[in-house]
Amino acid sequence: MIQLTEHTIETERLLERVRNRAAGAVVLFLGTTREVTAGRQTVSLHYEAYREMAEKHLAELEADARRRWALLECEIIHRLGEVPPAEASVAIAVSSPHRAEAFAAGQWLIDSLKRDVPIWKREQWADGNREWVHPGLAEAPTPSCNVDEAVGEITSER
Amino acid sequence: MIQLTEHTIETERLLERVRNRAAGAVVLFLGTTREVTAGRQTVSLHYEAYREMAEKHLAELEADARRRWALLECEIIHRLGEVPPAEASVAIAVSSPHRAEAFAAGQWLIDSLKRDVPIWKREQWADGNREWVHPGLAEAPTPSCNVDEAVGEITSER
Amino acid sequence: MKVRVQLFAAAKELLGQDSVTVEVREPATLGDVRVAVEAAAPALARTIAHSLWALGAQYATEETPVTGECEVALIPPVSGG
Amino acid sequence: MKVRVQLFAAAKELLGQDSVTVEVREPATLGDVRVAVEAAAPALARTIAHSLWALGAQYATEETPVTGECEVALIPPVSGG
Repeated sequence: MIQLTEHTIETERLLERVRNRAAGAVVLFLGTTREVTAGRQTVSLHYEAYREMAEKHLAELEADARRRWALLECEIIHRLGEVPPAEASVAIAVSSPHRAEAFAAGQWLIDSLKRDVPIWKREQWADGNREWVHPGLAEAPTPSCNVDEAVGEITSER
Repeated sequence: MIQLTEHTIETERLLERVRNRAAGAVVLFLGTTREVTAGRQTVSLHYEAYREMAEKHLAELEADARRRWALLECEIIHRLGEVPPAEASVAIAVSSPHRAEAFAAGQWLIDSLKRDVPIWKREQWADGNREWVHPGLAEAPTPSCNVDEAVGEITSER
Repeated sequence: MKVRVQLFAAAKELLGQDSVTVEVREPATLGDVRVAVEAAAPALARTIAHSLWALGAQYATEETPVTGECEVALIPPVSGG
Repeated sequence: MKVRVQLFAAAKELLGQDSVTVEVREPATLGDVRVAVEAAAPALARTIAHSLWALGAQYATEETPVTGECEVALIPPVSGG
């Protein structure tokens, strides 16, 4: 099952859903908001998705993972909107008869998600700056704009 | 932190303890009782430890993992006594700034635990048989003994 | 024909709008749409150079034919997870 | 001297007791203890052949010296996790 949600990811319910009497292993991965990145303080991350395409793509990742490994359950949840430090922006939970598959599928799913699924994060830095994270886009030629928290139309690139 | 416990492993509290504002990744591994192994039905698993040595060894595994990877938190919990199907006998939870370390440490910890830590499981099969699991011990020369649930002194080897 | 291109993240903020509509001559490909967007919104040039395109909510190459009913989107480098 | 060897899992159930105490001549090694246990409890021979030994709650080789105060344990192949 895949899900995009504006709410806190409920890990206990997620683990309940992947528990399975045929499973010997459960692997849960949480991607959490890190407060400090390269020495800069993050207030929160804001996630935006191209929802229709992201849902389609996540469902394909689940189907691919189920084809590649003997999974019993496979859940991918991505949170959208604001995600404060230490909270999860993404959760991937898989169960399988043996642990090797669960670890391999979990790693492959998060790697694939981060590489391909049309979801973007914007850093809200403690110094007031905001910037969308677009890996590979060269440093912005213009300096990042210092904006009020209330504004948010203007951004800079990494 | 490491722990041997006779009680259900509380995953939500475990995840709370490894959550960290400096973490970008949390990996939780659960080893759960599988109902069917090689076509035979398991009623439950029973775990026994050489407690003093197991605690010492688990603490060393935690210390080794913290030396090898940049972990923020690292928790290992092993349950002892009866563990019914779909419940966790072991939980390993780690957090780290980036996901590669969390996955690598989680896998290394469960592999090392299963290889070295003096904990043993006994299968309680649905057909009434019980047997201690001792990998590498050849098939028992005597057939396994069918015992009442109430007895349990007699066992066979795998 | 008119083609509406959905924008996200930095591209959306650079333009201050969540889509841009361009006119292309039929038959058109995603490459033709790209050229038209670059002309209509020069501010997006650098972003476009590093972006992929989606057609019908799937990644597609610039050779892919586009009709007026197609859902087209500019996909800047992703950063979910 | 007397050395008490802790037993676990199948070894404990085979003997119906959680330890076996053997007499060894000083100075003794874990190897001497092993020989004495095999003589005292022949039922454990196959298990011992596949087991490791622990001294003071740590794995130790058969060359390791043993004193009467040592905590000695027979560690059959483990299956935790």
